[in-house]
Amino acid sequence: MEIRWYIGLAVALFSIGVMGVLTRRNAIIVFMCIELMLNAVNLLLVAFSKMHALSPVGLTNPSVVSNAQIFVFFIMVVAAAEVAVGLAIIVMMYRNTHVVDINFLNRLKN
Amino acid sequence: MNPQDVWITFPELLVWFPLLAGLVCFLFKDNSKVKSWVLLASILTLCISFASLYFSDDAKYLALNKASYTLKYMNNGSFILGLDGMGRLLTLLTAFAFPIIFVATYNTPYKSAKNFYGLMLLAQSGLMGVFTAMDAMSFYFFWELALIPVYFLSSQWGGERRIQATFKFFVYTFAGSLLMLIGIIYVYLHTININGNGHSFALYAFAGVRLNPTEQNWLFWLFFIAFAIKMPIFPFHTWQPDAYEQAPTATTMVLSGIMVKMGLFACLRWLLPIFPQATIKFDTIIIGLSVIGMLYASIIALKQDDLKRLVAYSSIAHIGLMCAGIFTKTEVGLQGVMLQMFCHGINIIGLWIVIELIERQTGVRKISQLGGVAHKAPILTILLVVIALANIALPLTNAFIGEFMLFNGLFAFNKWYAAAAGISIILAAVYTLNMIQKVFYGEENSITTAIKEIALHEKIILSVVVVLIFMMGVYPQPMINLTKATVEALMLKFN
Amino acid sequence: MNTILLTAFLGIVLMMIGAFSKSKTLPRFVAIGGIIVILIANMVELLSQESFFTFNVKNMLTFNSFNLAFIGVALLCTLIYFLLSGSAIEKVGSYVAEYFALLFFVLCGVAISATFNTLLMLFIGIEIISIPLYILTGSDKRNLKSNEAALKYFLMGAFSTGIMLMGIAFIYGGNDQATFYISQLGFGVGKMSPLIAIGLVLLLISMSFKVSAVPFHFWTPDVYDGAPTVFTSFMATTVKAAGFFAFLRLFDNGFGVLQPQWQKLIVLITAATLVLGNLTAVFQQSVKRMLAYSSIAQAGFMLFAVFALNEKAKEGLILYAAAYSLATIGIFAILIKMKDYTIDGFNGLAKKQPVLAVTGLVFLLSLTGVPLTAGFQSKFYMLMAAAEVGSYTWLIILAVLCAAISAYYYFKIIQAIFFKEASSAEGDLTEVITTAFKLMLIITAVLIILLGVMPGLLTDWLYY
Amino acid sequence: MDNVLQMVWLIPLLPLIGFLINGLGRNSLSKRMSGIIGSGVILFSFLLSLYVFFNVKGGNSHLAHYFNLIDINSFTIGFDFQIDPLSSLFLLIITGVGFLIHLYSTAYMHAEDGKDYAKYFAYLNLFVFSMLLLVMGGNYVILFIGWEGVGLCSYLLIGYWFKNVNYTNAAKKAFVMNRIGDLGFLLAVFWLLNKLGTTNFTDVFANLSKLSTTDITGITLLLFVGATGKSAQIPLFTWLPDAMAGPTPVSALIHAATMVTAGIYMIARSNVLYNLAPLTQEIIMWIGLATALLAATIALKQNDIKKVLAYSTVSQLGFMFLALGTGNYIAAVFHVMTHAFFKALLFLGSGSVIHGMHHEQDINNMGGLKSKMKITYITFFIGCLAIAGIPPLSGFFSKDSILIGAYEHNKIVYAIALFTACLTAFYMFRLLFITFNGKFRGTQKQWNHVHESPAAMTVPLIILAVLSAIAGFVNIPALFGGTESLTHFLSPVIQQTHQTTLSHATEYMLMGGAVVLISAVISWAYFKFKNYEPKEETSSFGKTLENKWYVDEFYNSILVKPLQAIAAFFNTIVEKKGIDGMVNGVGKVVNYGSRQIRLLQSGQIGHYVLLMVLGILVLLIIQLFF
Repeated sequence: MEIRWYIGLAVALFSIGVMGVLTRRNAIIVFMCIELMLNAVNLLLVAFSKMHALSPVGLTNPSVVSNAQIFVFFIMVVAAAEVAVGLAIIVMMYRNTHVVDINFLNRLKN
Repeated sequence: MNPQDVWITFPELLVWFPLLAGLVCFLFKDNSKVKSWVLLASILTLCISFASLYFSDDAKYLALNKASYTLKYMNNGSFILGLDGMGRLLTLLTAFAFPIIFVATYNTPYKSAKNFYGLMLLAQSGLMGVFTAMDAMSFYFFWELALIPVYFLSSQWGGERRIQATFKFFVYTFAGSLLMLIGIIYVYLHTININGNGHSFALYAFAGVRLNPTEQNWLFWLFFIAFAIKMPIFPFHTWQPDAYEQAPTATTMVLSGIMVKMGLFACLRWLLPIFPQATIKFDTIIIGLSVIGMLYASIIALKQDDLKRLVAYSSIAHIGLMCAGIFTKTEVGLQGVMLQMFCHGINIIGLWIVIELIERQTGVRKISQLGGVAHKAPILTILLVVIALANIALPLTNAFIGEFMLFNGLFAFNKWYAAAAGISIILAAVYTLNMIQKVFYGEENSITTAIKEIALHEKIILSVVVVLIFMMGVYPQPMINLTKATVEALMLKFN
Repeated sequence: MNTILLTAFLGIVLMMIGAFSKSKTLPRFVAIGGIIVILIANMVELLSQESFFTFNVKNMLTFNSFNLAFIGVALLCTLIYFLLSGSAIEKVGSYVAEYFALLFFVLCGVAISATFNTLLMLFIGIEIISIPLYILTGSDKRNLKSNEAALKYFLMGAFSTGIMLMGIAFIYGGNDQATFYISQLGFGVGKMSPLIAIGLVLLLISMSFKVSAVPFHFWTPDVYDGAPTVFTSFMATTVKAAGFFAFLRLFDNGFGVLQPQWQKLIVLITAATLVLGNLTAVFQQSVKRMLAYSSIAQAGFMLFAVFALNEKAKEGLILYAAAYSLATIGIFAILIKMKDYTIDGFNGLAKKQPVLAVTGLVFLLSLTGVPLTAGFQSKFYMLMAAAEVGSYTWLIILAVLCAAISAYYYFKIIQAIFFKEASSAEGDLTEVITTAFKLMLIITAVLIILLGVMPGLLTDWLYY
Repeated sequence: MDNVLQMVWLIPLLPLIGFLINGLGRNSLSKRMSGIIGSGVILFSFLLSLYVFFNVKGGNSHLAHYFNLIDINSFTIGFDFQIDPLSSLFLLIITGVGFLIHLYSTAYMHAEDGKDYAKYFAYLNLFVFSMLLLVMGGNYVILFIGWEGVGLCSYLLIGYWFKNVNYTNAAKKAFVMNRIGDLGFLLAVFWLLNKLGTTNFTDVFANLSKLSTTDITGITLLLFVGATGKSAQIPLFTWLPDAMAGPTPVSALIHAATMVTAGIYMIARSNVLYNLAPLTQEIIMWIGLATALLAATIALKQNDIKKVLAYSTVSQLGFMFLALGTGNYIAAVFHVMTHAFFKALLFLGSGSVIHGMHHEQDINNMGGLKSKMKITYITFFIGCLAIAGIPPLSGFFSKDSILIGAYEHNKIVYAIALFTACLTAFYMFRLLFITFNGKFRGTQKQWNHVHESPAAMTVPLIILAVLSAIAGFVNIPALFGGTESLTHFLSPVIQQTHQTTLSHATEYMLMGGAVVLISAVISWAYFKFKNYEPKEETSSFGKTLENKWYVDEFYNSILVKPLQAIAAFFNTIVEKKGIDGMVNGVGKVVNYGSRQIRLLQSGQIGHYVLLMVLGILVLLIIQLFF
């Protein structure tokens, strides 16, 4: 299958994530949408790595192919870290104001 | 006296000595001693300045009498101070002005006087720097640094609306000088260093820079706007009456006596040498502006009731004439400017002193509220009349010589401009005599009955001013000779 | 290398202290001591060009004098920050050691993002900077503003991370070297492929977000305003500088050859940042928030470095980072001591606290860019760098006009400090001021003036 | 020969010294002392002037260069004196008449207290100094220095009683109007400098060939503008009548004998220049004539004794300019001299009257004074005869030569001039009769006070009377077998364009006619006014004359009021609202923009992200499609 389909898919996922961030009001869902964006990236990276595996560079020196896949792992790790911090923040928020609706976050403005 | 065989040169002394003296002021404990200290310091500065007249052999445009530091870590590599004829003239003016100011305001009480006088001396140092700077970077440094102390003096010790008025003044000039900074950078990028490697901020490099017409045109305006705001000439002048009115009189003297000369000086020192073609291109516009400004300011002065505002507007008119004189690019015009910068400084400081004395005794500056001062203080009146007449350039006073030359240059540039500008002479007579009549003649009223004859040291200082006025009015030649070389060097740019 | 490892190590040490010691002040001294050691170590590395530790980093990090010089600046600023505001950190909450630990992790991230040579390291560095900052922002747990700031920062930060990763992915896919090494992307001067173009724009955007350039700055005012002031001071200075440094290095080493094709974007962003930052700052009543906007405004000037990408720009960025950070840290240190954060809170400070007033004056003048202060020199370098480019003169003129506007709001504080009368004669405006604190302020001010006269003291390190 | 003239610098120096002594020592000096010093110095310079006068006879002139006022590459202006017949003649007039008036003043000003007394003499000496500078100056700049100096002194002396607002107003008016003229003068000087690079009389007149006709016409016209200011010609004459606010001796010295003739001196001095500018001469002639007529008509209806004299002065000056206009310079100078005598005489006489009447100036309250003030009356009578031009008094000769010149130039001009001369006679004798004849119209109390003035005042009167009687003989026209010695005396410096070409018969005819006419007028005046009763003016024309043709009102409405209006407009609208408004406007815009733009920061993450995404899209579009 051609690379452009993967790109299309990844971009679609990414855009869905972005739309989610734009439209949803629940902090947790917004957060999940962001995760969706990250996963779109992961997908794309893997796709590209396969693509490069067939390119002259990849054929001569296969190690470059794995770079992207390693990168994906890093992303996952970092995402996990972010989840930890993020959820903590949301929980803290919830403790103080029993809502997780981001539209109520407007003490700081102007 | 080459810089090689002296450990310190006059330009350095002139800049650093007031700086140190000013910093010392802040260390004083009680405010009474500090007065005598600043007086002493300023007089010493005056002596240095006199010495610089005698002991420095040359008065060339690119002064040989030059102190050049090369600090490794300074971005512009070197830091050049020097004195040419014009520099000597203006440093002399600066050195003259401060003792006069200090004596005249000796009895004026300032709260936390040590800070006041300290800042005054810092301002002096900054001004000296502007007049001795021989490279663009240090010029820009001092150009700004002279402003800061004055800003503080005015905002701290000024009148009712001091904060707004002074801040307007600051932002206005600050914006102008930032534009000039861009100009400096662009010119710098076009310079070729004397020994061929890289660029240089030095004046000679700037004066020798090659720019194509279009560059000259817009760079010219970047510089000129900064200077025009500082002078100020119409229509950039609106900060000035407020600033003069609101500042404490001592500071007003510095502002109007010396600081406004920075703009004119800068035109002569930087603008004309760097952008000769552009100068020729735009002279008509600028002289037009100046002449309009002269008439406009003189007419407005007719309506002023506050003494300070009156003098402020008359000063705008005079500055307009000087600015016009610069852009005539005639020898007589340039000589006139150089001389007139000095004379105007002295005269207007004299006027401010009189106003200060009246205000201190009566607490009012409103012309309409005063009257009949002449009975109470005849000496003051006589001295004022002389100074006022010098201000309207009566013959045998210093201003006559200057304005005679300026108008001459203007006439050589264009008859009609000269004729139009001449009208301001008449108007000047009108508002000045009005002022004299309303304030000093007539019957005294409830306010002015309080006035007493001025103290001895005030008499003396005013007499000094008057004597200067007559000396330079009858025999100005020494001053003219001082700047001859500078003018000739400038003229080379134009033929 | 020294810095990365030592900061990480010290972070862990501090966590341990947090776990095993109840002392409130110990962490601070450890931190200060540690930072000094690290600073020395970094300087040694800079001078000797070799690290204490020798790992094969697979050329993923480069340690040249430029990068190390910047790390030095960052460490120096942090040191001064600790000395000035360290005590304030202890007042934020009960987990003092952890705060310091997190700050050290941030420093570690700074070091990585300053020396990265692959997009992977860039990503990791940025994240190591961001994640602790999310926590620090929210560290004032009972304060709703703090919470809100933390959540906003986190959500938007994560969002920008996503964008950055997308960009990286496209870059990876677009370059036929199939590499993340920015030095090996091997672009020709020709028109870039759509993939590269998209990736580049996305990276540009995510970096702009980190340095809070318009229109990706929206998080900045709220976060800076909501976060505990001490941490705002850190975020607004060292971290932001690090962001700029990464920005510069990425676009210089990575996309330098393509500059003509993306310069116009930078021009747009710069112009927008300058105008919006300065304009919005004018109306602010709270000094804290005003400084947030001023940091955006200053970012506008720093963007000139990315716009110009020449030697002057590099020197200028280092200098700007130092000048801006020092002044901002100083002014924040004073602000922390104030009881009232509004501008009127400063009224009559000169009478009550002359030292604070005068040093504050120096900081503000430096931020305004008045000669003889480092602020002027850095602005001067930036203008010089931009002028050397030759094109886009209007941008430079816009910049100086904005600088004039900036005088407007900085001088509001100066006026309040010096020319306004305090509302009540008795009653202090500030908390107790120790002599040590005053001394530190003076030292900072002197540093600023020193750099103002001899910027070479700093910039020459680049060519060591 | 020169070594005799080496000491000319003493002549102006002495009054200067007098000024300094009186000025600085005004508090310590006794009245007597300051009086002696004040008049003494003038006496000395008078003697010196006499000495000089006899040394320049035979037309040798002396150029003295002292130092350079301005010395630059483009031009040099020296502080030079030039002594030749013309200036020496003026020296005599100034110092001579000046001395008499100083002497007179010692008595006249005696009421003043010491300080002001000394101040008065200081000013007077300063005036003489400047006037001497004016006539001795070797180039136009020095001349101008004196020119403005005398203007200043007149300002100071008119405003001598500075408590009175009207007086100070008059002083201001005088100064400002002079300034208007001075501007013209200055421009002329600049013109010369730019064309010739020098202002020395000798060099200028030597290099006239370098000037184009337009140059010469322009320069001469501008110089004449200066003259109209200083010598009170149309349109700048209105200051002179007001200047009567000053003490009477001042009016006599400055506003009759010397200062106001500076214009004539200056033009006579530049006669070479003017001879090349026929157009200018024509203009000068007509303006002089118009002024003479206008002033004369006004004088007919004035009731202030000094005002009458003031207008007669203006009128006489008009005659002189008429002469200048007809190229009859010598006649003009001649008339300056005679006029100096008889007008000083008349003023001092009126001063004596005023002194006797205790500062009463309205002739309606006088009358029949001759019985009480013999000397004053007689001398005044002589003065009137002289000014009326009755032979053989001085006025006859000078005025006659002017009229002759006019006749040759243009018959109509002659007719008008003659008519004006008749008017002169009429109003002078009206004044005389109303004042001295008839019965006293003031209060009884005043009448008792009236007394003859002290010797210090009458002696100068007598001397001047004698002079104005005989001064005419210095230039008896040829047809009376005279030698025209003045003409010969001045001929080296003045190129008379006008040469008498008339047959003696016509001359006799003209003179005879003039004399007969004037005598008739006088006798008419006698019968009309010997028993004068003041009555309300009825005829509208009479009113117009009484109100000086409403000239002041006219100037007020076309110059002063509009200027004030413009000033107010500039001050309130243009300055505050316009320019300053613009400057502040920038600040306002910034503030407003700030207030609006900060609303972008809504606090809603949703908005933030939305705006960010929009930003992203915009940048992507720009990057990909532009």
